[in-house]
Amino acid sequence: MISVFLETIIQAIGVILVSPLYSGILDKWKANVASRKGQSIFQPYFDIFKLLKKETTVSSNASSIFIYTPYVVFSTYIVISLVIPVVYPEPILLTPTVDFLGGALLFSLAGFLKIIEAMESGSNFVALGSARAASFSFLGESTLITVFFAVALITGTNNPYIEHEFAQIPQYYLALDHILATVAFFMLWLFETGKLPVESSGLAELGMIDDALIYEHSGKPLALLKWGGYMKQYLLGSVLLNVFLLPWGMQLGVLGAMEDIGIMFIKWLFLLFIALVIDTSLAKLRLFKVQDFLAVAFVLSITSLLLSVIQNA
Amino acid sequence: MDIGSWGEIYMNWFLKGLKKGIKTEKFPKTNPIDIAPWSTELNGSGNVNCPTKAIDNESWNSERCIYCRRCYPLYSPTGNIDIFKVNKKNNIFRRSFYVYPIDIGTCGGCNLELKLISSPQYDMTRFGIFFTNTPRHADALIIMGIMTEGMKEPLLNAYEAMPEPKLIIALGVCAISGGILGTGSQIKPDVIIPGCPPNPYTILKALIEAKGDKE
Amino acid sequence: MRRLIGQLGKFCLYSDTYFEGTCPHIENEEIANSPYGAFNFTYGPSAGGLFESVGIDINTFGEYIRNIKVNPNYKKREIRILDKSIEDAILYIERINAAFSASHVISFLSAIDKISESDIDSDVLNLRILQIEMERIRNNLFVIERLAESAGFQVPLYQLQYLIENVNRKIGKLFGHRYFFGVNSVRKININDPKVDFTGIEREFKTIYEDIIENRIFIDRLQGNGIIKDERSIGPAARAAGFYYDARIEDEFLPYKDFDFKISTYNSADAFGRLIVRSEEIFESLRIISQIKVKSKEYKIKVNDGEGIGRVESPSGDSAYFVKVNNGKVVNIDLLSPSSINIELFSKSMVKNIFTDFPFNWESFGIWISEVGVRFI
Amino acid sequence: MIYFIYLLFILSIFLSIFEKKIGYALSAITSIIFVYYGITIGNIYGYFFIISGLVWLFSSIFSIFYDTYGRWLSPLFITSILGMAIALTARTYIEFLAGWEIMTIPAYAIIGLNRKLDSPAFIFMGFGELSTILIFAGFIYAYTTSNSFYFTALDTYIPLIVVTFGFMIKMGIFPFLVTEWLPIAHGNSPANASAILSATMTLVAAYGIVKMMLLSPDIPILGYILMGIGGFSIFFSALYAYISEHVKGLLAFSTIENNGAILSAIGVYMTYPTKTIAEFALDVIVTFAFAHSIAKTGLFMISGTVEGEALSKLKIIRNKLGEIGGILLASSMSGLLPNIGGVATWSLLESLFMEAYILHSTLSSISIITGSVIAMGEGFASAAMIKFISYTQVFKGITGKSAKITIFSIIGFVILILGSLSYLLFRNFIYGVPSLGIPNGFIIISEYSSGKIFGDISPFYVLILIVVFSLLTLGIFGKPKVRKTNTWNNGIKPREEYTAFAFANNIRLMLSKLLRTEIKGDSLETSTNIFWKVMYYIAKKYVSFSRRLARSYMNSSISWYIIYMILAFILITILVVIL
Repeated sequence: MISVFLETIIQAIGVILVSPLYSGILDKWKANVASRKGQSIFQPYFDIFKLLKKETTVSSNASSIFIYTPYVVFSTYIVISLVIPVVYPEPILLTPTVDFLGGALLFSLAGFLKIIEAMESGSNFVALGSARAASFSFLGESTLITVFFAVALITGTNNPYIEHEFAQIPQYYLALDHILATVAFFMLWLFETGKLPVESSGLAELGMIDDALIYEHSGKPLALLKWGGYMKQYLLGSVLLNVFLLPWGMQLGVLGAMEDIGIMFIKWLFLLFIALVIDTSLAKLRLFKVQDFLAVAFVLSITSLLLSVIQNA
Repeated sequence: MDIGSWGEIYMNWFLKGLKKGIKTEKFPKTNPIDIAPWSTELNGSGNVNCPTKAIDNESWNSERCIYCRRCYPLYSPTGNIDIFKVNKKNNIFRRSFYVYPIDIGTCGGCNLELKLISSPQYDMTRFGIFFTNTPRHADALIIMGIMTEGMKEPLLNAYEAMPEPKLIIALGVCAISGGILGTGSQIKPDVIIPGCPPNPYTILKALIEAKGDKE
Repeated sequence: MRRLIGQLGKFCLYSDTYFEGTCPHIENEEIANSPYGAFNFTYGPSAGGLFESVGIDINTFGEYIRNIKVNPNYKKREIRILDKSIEDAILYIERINAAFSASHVISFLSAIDKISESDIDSDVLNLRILQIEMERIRNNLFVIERLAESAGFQVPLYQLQYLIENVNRKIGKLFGHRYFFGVNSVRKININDPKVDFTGIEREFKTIYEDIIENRIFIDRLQGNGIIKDERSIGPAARAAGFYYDARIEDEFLPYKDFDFKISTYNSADAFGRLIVRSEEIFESLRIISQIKVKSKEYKIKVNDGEGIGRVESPSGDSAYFVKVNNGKVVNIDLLSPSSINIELFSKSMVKNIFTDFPFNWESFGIWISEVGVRFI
Repeated sequence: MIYFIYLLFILSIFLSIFEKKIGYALSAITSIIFVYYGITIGNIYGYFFIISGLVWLFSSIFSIFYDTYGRWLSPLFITSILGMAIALTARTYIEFLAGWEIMTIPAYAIIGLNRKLDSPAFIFMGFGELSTILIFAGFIYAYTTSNSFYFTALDTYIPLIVVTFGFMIKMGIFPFLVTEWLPIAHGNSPANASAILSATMTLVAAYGIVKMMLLSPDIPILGYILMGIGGFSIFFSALYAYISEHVKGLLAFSTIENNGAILSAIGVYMTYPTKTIAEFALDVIVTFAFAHSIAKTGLFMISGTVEGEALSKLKIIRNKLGEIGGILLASSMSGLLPNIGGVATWSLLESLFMEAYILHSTLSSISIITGSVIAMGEGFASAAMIKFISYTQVFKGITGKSAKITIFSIIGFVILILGSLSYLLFRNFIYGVPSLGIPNGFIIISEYSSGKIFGDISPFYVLILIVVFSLLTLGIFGKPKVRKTNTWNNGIKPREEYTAFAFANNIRLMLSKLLRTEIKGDSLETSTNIFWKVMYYIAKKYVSFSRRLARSYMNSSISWYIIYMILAFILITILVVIL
């Protein structure tokens, strides 16, 4: 019992503490490719640490919902971190709280809460960003749900841990439906974490989608929302790695859990390299073309579902 | 929408970026490589008829000088860029310093020079300095230009919207003393960066010192 | 072929003459009623995406821009220039707009030249051409950099910024000031260090330019965005619509005829066309600069009373000055700034596009608010 | 016991004629008794009683504060409730049909009296009556085969088909969505009437289908058709809900969306892949009915607290309690986890994809496509709810107190608690993994055959974990120092606000081919208006035809009328004899 408890702690703390690092590494690499020395890879930590010490200025239209919902969004991401194989390959304490589809619903819950509490600030820019985030959610959410089901239809269960084992068998890994699902999930990961070609964190307000949701925040709630964003990127990226892209090489046992953080780090460098190439080679898509981008991901995931059913019918 | 347009993720910009390599200079550890002389400290002697009275009883006051060269050759530029003054620091911004520029009446020169500190040569991000597009996320307000009637209300709203602790930085002679065109900014600055427009080296060094680095 | 340029004080200026009276106005058809759900979305004055403080009211019922009004008067400055000597006047004119300061001063000096006798020689005029062309290179690079920034196109954005800083340093080294402040005076041009060469810029910009117009997503953001084909347009906006308008071949004050260069035009009249025209102009300006030898010497000039109008091709179009001098003092002065015309062209071309097209169209006109929000007192 | 409840309802109708408040209070009490009655029944039908009882309870209490419409609203309101009670507890076809009519007529009367309606609206309600004709025909046929009026097991499935299509029209499923959407939106019926009209009337229709389904033999083809229609109608009604600009119209569309979900769950039962999946599908139907009806009542109450109908021009009163309640209701309607809406969506998608896995043939592509379309519909539903809640509670408005707000906040919390109690709805799918910290009885599992677990969820633990972790984060990071300033709007005072029309406009522009959006000089049209034009055109044709018919034959002579009745009677008997 003690070992399960320790593994849970390692996974939860691992997700919370390590996630900003990857965004820092990616920004550093992007700066280097853009012929700049670039900020330190621990910049996200410095930003969060400074924001925690700053005051919070709130618009007169907002109530305490605007101030305290970021705490709930942050804790939703912590709940998700217990449920999917992001560090430790075996189910840990409280994993059966929710299965893969439930995880997708929790991601949608976090997105829903983020939009609603941002709307309370009453600023037109936030409304502009929320309108776009809400309008794309129909394809974003549905692709997330269908991709999470893609592997379930092969393995016969919606439990991510069993899918993690199945993906390691080369015969399933190289099957066409698995590849289609991986591509669809990667495109979704680009959209959910605001990477190019879908969105970039420039200064122009009229192009904002996710940035608009944190536009009116400051101080502690802003720190938590940014941290939540880093955790979301880490959680989705780790599921992409462990269940779809690179499922091999995970260790077991309490010591194994420590090593897993290191192994995940190496896997993540691979994922960050692909994201780097895409981020530096592409410009931002026109707003309505983002919908075509997501539609392709959605169609890919549905074809992978159909293939997995018809292929070994 | 042909799927091909974003399908071919050819890597040529990625490769071009790597081929170009990192161009950031070692400043402030090394001396500035190339400065326009007429944006640095002046010194010399003799009285001259200075349109903004930057030179009276033979001492050069950087807060009023618009570098009109009327005092040349009695007074000439020395190339020294440390002409800024930092009256208030806060070292919680040492590693993460978000600045919000606000133009209350510039000719465009200060905006251009401030933008260039994010260029590869200077690269403000290596010191943890970033631009932001809302005062809510900002730690410092960089005021540029003379105080114009129309921008009084936005300036006060920006100041009020910023969470404490915050710094006020006056960039350029217009914001400090109004130069020859008008009066300086209503809000008293904590950091002043003279120049018309100030050199990116001066701006960068001033921001580094303002955010509490032991320079 | 005569073309209308714009309203210069109480005159209506044409390419070869000028009349008293007001020019026909570029009317922006007013969409009177506001349908259900439409509202005014205010963007600016102080915003991260806007380079200067300008108030923009967009009438929309969601993403679609129905009508747009640009209010440049938030940072309107009163310039106390009347009854000042010509030398002092130059100090003020330099600081109206830093990006086009050389074009403003030289257009002012060309107006002064109309009412004075001087033994100005071709070296000084060539130096003035050198200043204007260097300013054009820097400004066109800046416009392209802003377009790349709107598209979040990381690598070309910073390579262009690197190039802009190099051009600034070369100007600073050659003239002593990065924005030509204190360089021009009625009698002479101050040079800091004549030995500066511009060879590296062309090679560097060529590689960036060729690849930037290959990237399909970037082109897709520019094509069909802000189409304006209006014979009253000026500068790159006119040339992108195929009009062969350029003050460099119409005005006689600066000896552009001695240099071999061509006016680059395009036909799509949209933001992409303006990008192509500005990039080609950079190459042409570099060719002009390579044909100039930097030599400067003083010349005598006697300014007598009278009125004069000078016009020069600034990076965003024709920039003209009307000056009235009375015993050495500037009694009346008026400015026709290219941005005031470009703002009207922009407002007309922005309708029927969507919100995310705004930054690209706005930057492609190269509008500077500081030269529009100006009143001489 | 049930007649005692009818009596109480009839008593409250008379009482409400003299004194509204007492009438409503009495109907509230009888609804509680009805809920108790439902609990005693215990089988699947019992759940339906509990749901409708709760809805009547909440809407009656709400009406006490809300009803300022004059003497006629309360009696009609309670008669409609009586009709539903009769239909739900009917044992014979005739009793069911009687209850059905007592339910619909007063509801339409409320709408008619509330505001002078132009003629097509009434005619569309006439279309609604088409459902009664179909149900009537279905019952006649059932009677001929089982020759008893009682609901008994049937050996042919034809009555099921006819009755199902009849009930589908009443539920406003896709081709007939105007019959459902129109009376609420266009008639601008009072909020409490729209609540029962939308929440429980469609519930009775679903009850009808389930009742007939359990009695007749299973026919998988109808199941696949229903699944397809359900998925299709979820997508379109959720899309129209997102772009609709009418406060109550948006909710009416989202009712159709939920009915579509219930219909696809019924479809999963009818295809009967395995016994366990069919049982699971039954529980899904009940959970969805629970989630939808109660949350929809709460949302209609919100639409009752605001002044005005157009979302972009509402005057709203908002306070913190109202916002939290509103957010809970909206998150349940858009299928998000801790509350019951999330459990319902989870279970529906699980059942669909389990069926796809079990069939493992080309047939399973239907349930995959339906599942994916439902997922997309959920995306639109959450977008529609975000828009609804933002513009009625959150975005801008004067803060203030109002009793009406407290009621729907209570419903919001009820929804949250129901989410954690949803274990009761999945009685034989309960499980536990004590070794991983979740004791027995706290996990709902979906399995396609006994022992083969497909997925699991434990809503109570999700709620507890989110609450615990939120308090933990609050403890670690502490409360922020807050300073009030006005909203940052580029430095100037904010003037016009982002309207609701603009909020949904990028979908109108993006899906312009689907919605056939046209941007005219001064307006932007989408196809819901065009769909309305088509139905309006049919109505005009029908009206002119019936007027011509009336002038020539209905010359108000009694003899002619008798002839018509005889002819009609002969026709029906022939029909009965042939089939």
